[in-house]
Amino acid sequence: MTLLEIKNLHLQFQSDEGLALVLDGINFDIKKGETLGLVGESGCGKSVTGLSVLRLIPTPPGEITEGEIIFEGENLLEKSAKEMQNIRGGRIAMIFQDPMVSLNPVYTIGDQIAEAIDLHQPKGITSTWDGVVEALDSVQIADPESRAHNYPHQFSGGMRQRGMIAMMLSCRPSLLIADEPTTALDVTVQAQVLQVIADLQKELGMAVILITHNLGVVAESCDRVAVMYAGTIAEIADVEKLFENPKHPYTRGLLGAIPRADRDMNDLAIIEGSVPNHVNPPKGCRFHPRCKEAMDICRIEKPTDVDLGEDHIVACHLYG
Amino acid sequence: MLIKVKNLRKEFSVGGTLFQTERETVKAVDGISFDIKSGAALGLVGESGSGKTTVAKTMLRLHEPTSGEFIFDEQSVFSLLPAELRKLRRRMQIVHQNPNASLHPRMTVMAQVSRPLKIQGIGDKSTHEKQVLDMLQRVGLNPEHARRYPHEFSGGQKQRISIARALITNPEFVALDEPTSALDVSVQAQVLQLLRRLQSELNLTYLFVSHDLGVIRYMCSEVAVMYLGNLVEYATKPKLFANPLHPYTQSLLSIVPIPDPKLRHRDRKMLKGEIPSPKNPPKGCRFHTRCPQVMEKCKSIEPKMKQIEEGHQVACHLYE
Amino acid sequence: MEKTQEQSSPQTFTSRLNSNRSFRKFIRHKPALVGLAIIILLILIAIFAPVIAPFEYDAQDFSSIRLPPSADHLFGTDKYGRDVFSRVVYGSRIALMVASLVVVIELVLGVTLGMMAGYFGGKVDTLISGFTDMVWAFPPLILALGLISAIGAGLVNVVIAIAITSWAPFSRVTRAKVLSMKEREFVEAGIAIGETNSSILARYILPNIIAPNLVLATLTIPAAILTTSALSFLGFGAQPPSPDWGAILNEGREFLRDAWWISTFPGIAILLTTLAFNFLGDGLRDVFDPKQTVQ
Amino acid sequence: MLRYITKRLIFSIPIVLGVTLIAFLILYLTPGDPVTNLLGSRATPEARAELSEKLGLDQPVLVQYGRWLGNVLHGDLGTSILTKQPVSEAIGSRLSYTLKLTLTAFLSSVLIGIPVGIFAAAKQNTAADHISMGIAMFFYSMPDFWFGLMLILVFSLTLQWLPVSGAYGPKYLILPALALGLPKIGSIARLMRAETLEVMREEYSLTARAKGISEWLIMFKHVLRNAAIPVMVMLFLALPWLISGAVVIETIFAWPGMGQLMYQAILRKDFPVIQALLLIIAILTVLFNLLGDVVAGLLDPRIRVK
Repeated sequence: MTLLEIKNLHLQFQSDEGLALVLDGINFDIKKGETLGLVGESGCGKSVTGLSVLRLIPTPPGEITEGEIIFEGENLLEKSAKEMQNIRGGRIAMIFQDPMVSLNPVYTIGDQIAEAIDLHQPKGITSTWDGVVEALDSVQIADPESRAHNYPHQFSGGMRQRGMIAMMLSCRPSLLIADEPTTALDVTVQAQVLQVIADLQKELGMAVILITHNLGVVAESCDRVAVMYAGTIAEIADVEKLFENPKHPYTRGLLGAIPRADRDMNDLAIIEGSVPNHVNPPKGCRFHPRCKEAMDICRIEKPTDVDLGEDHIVACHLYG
Repeated sequence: MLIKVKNLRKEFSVGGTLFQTERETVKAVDGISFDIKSGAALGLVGESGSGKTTVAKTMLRLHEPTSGEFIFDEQSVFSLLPAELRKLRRRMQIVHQNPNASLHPRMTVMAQVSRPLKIQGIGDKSTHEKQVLDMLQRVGLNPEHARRYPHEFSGGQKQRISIARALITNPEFVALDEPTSALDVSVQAQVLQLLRRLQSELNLTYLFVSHDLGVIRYMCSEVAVMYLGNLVEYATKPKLFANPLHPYTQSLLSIVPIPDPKLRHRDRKMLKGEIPSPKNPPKGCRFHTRCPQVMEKCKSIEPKMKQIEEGHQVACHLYE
Repeated sequence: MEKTQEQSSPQTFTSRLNSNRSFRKFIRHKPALVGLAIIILLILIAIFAPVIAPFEYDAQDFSSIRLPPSADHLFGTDKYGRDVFSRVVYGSRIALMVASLVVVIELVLGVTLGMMAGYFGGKVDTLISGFTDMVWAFPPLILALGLISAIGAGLVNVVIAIAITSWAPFSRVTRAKVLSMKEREFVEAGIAIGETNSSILARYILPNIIAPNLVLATLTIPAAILTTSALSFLGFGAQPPSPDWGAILNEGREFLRDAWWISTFPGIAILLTTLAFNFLGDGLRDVFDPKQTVQ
Repeated sequence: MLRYITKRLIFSIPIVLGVTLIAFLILYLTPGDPVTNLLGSRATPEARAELSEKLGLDQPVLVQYGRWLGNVLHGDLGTSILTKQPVSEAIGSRLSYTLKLTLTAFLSSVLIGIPVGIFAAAKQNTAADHISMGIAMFFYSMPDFWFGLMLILVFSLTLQWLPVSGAYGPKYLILPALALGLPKIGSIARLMRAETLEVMREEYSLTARAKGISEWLIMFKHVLRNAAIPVMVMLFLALPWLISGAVVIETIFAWPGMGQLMYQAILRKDFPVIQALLLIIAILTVLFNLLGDVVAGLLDPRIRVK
């Protein structure tokens, strides 16, 4: 059953250089309880996609100019500010990349969790404080009773991210948007935090959008993957299909470019050049200047989504 | 052996003002030894706070060592006078991590890449320009780039400029301090491939500092694993990846995300907690607070580095 | 939002000036442009004062004492029959000269001390920073008054007194900038290619502390103008018949009831000047150093 | 927390010592001999000899400074040359006037400046923001002595609503407090706006929004609580600056406070009074600095809780 569906989303930013089309008509959906990986390089628009769902794009300079965000049957873009507040942290939660700056330094961890609980009044919690302790316990923070009284600066990086997860999941949302949740963490701590998210996902039956640049993390945690490039979605598929049989030249290049720790590699795949800027993106397919298989049509026409069957969708003229 | 490091220590003291006398000592690097053969690439891998970057910077005397010895081609680097050291610098160089901070923002590419030639008195003005242009071409840049300022380049290009500046004096030894960790995967692949090509073309000796085991595996012939200022394991690449001995190395290799969904259900050796503060490291083996195989003696006795077989050393009480 | 590489790149004076983005940013900052226009106008007035002013600033005319503003005397006349407009026009010379002199001395003192503290660190830093904090904490007007009580009144003494009591912000900004520059990898890279200490200071650090100090200097000029004119107003600064704006105000004070124009127009001149420099300074700060906060 | 305060206290000792040294040395910077400077030229030889003895003029300067400091610590601030009144008495009778004036000015500028700054930050880049910041800049650039004169011109001389000068009741406080306080509204509003915007850009503000907190609560619970920390420190640092502004304003309005005393003392080279005033202002400065740090410590758990 579809939980969230994004249709033809366009987002633009007014920048110093001019108008930047940061999202150029993206489509994807996510089913109840599944994990969707949103993967791409810096500037591809994966983070702003996450923020758009919660309508957290600062306006101005940003503006959603077109599209729909359907969550549990309702278009979030038509919601009032008050209705959005009930959805944020209640039915959809979000966590951010850098746990060192994403918690308010002047309130205790417990206070910050309690604030969310008081606001959304989730079912099945006897008192706010019990909810706080339970939330901290659920992310495996030892001695949650006394740790709740700590301030963020008394927590280590990994603990802060777990505290953040506790806060955001204390109200049992049906969707979690995790924006690079482990990028700032060491690999041993990353493993712990991903484990915590996976456990809670199973327990709460929630869906997760995992935004990351790390294809290793995607391979280990996601059910489906959407590969983004320069404000567009290049390819969406089941995780196994995507890694085994990538169709889009960008996906193929990306997968071949990762130096792997589990086997020796003689050569890495090379995608020449670098990510284009948003103000004057290449015409046609935005990837064509870097694409080894570019054809004439790629320089003129923006590719449409092609369904290769079994939910494998690719936006590339090679398959058109 | 081109490089011999013996018992290197580096302590930083933090705090301590006119009236606050309580200085704290951070043992960033606490007595490590290793050799690098001419033309080899030693990977130094560890989490943040392990001291790996400090090792590289202390060897180049960007930090003054607390104690220990660094023999570079029969010369004791730590006992050189400033003028002698400056002269030696043409033979050993460093490439920094952050492409946005490692170039002089006010110098053109030509000015900064030719600067080492001027300082070292290599050739004269008339030859500098040609040397720089040759080097730019070598690292994949155009002659027209020489006139530009750093802010006009992408991250990957800036890293290429850094590499050009480091190699212009034709050094034998280059320390690479996380040279690609700030770059996107596709750009990282370009830079790694370039570094490998340059190593074989110019017969360079690398010390490659990284937290990424995949990158280390791609780049290096030997690997040293650091934890909290100590070396815990040191082996040739095939031995380390095929048969990791130290529980820390074993854990790292088992939890590093692999971009292959089929390997998702492999056994992982998760570690508890996070790396302790180097201000107050644990007694005995520094890893004992997180070690899944900790024994009583680990808590009090520091294990010594021990050769298990040819080309494989480990510092762990399990192997005594 | 994702950080672009440009956002975290080091911002320095010329390289930012080279990129026309900062120029465009400045052009869009309307108050700064207005401020700049007023300052240019003011400088022109100061240069061409003899041409613009209908009278000499000290030309007395006892037949036309304390006349209200009219076509002959735009700003009226004072108790000696001197033309207030001419005096205000000539006063711009004093205001600009004194303010720039004060700021230049502050710059030299502050930047030198700040660079020493930042680059050498350790005990030198502790001493200089302690001294800076001490001077900083103290209101400059009071310290300047104390000094003037010792060395006596007069414009030169006022300049000295203000300059040596208010360089602390320059020292602090410079020190902070040097410290952050020292941590920068490109400075380390400079050491790694064999640059000497003096070369590091001159080629790598100095160019990068120009911009914040320039901004600070622009923002310090109004403070210097306000303090010097306050001291002149109290009678400790420029002495008669000097057309210093503060001094004109002081002379007009006793005739506030009967000849409001004598004290009104020089005040407007001061206000316009400080306003112009503040707007320009704000604009420059937004362009070069958005994060820097100056008191 | 107590340790933090103690540390700050210890840190402020050299500052007080430094400023008192400057206050003391002013006497020596002045041409002429210190005894004449201190007693005036018409003093009797006996008095001169007594003072020389007391100061220990034959000793090194630092020893003399020590003696002077000792006297000060015993409450002996010397005697005014002009009025022959003990300086401590002269200042004592004026301190309350200055505090009344500066605190009124301070509180009113804070009560207006802070809300204006918050308002402008909340309405960032709108016409309301530009207009209120334009007005703030106008006041920020205002020469306060001229502003005082203009207030007298309009409200006393023209409209005749308020008295010109003196201190004979609450009505007399209004104009000097306005002259001293209104220009400060500019800097307070600008500072408050800048700090508020800074915190609004912090990621924890985004976190709060993602949690579903209303904009109103984000501003008042999350943003302002953090922005208050640097603003409070700056406000306490600004108090001594207000006292310095009082020198000019008190002179214009004939307000019998320390500022006016300072002005008269400098005019007449009344060195014991100048020294004592510098000393008191130094101590007040250090005190307010310390208070600012303590308040910061109370507001900021990163300082309070180790």
